Amino acid sequence: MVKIVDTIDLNKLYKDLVHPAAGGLCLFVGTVRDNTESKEVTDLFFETYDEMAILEMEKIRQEAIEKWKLEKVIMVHAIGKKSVGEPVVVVGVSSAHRKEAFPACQFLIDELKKTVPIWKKEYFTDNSHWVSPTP
Amino acid sequence: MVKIVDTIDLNKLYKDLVHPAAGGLCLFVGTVRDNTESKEVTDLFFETYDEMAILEMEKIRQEAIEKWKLEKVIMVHAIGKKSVGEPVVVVGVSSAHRKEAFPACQFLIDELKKTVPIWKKEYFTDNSHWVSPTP
Amino acid sequence: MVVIKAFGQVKEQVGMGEFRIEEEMQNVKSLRTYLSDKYPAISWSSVAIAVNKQYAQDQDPLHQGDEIALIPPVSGG
Amino acid sequence: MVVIKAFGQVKEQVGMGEFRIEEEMQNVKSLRTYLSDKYPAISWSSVAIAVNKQYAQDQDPLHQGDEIALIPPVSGG
Repeated sequence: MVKIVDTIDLNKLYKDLVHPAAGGLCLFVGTVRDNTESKEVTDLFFETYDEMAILEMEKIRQEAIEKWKLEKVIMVHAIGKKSVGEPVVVVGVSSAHRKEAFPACQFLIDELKKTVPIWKKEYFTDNSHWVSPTP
Repeated sequence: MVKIVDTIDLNKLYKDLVHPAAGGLCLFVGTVRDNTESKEVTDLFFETYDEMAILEMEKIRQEAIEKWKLEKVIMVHAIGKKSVGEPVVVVGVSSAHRKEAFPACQFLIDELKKTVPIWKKEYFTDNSHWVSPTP
Repeated sequence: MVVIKAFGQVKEQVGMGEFRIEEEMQNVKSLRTYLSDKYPAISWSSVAIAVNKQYAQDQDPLHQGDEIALIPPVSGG
Repeated sequence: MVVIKAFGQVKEQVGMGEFRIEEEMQNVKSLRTYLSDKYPAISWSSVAIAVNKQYAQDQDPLHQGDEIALIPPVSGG
């Protein structure tokens, strides 16, 4: 399941991810940090190219399913304005054995940050800018 | 925070784990699997030596804090009867950068399974037994 | 005619989230040349171009009605 | 006198979750010998012993009122 949402509810996502054949699940939740390169961040704003973001997330999801033995894989990104401490992205996998879960989950978030057309604007106390990740 | 609980609520645990200086958090959730060595499992029952389990989890938590740069670390285990698909354990960390989060979270669950005095009884359709992990 | 969607920083720089180009464009490279001429202030080398929701290369052809997206460095997560 | 708590499989095998031993025990090893004699059916080599909520070694001394726990292989998570 891949989705763009307004708000993230972990208990709901748990239900999407749990599977009778899975002994465990690994989740990564990206949250809004209060600083970037020592500047104080007040809010973030996320914008996406929805339809393409879904397609790119689905590609990553399929790649993970090919690389590891997984039961379920979810990728959910929030859009709009988010404040410090709020969840903005959740990726997660369930698998029979936990050995697969950790690298698979890390792969999802690493790839999401590389290719999925989502953009983040950082708001500071005095100004704002679109984030351009340094490679 | 380390805790023995009756039921696990991920949205509550998120609040315990999130930190303004953390950009992300990694969670591992252990769930009840429907089979073990190809026998069908109907339920699990968890018993703990509460006070010692808390002490052992706190040791693991401190070790993780020494090994990685983490903001918060939680270990929560449920007790009592749990059915297929229910969460039984959650370990998680929050950190400024996600690179630390994955190995730290895996360390928590690996160590928990080695030393924390918690026991699992598996119920099958016809009988039950206490699980004795093969090393 | 192609439809162009712009996002993030590029959207702010061109001043709109969606516009059309009526001129015929042979391929992605011709589009890049057109955009560089029209918006010289944007550093196009860091902007990816998607055609019909797939990342595209310079030599990929463009067709009437294609949905083009101007994709500045992504920063999700 | 020491208080003994038993858990999991061992609790079922000794038939109770808590009991006392009135005999003086010098150390964990003496306790192991005592338990092996009293409950020969239990495979004591796989049972860890905790004294006052800490894993203990054979040579660790026991004192009046210590809280002992019999810890079969753990299987949490």
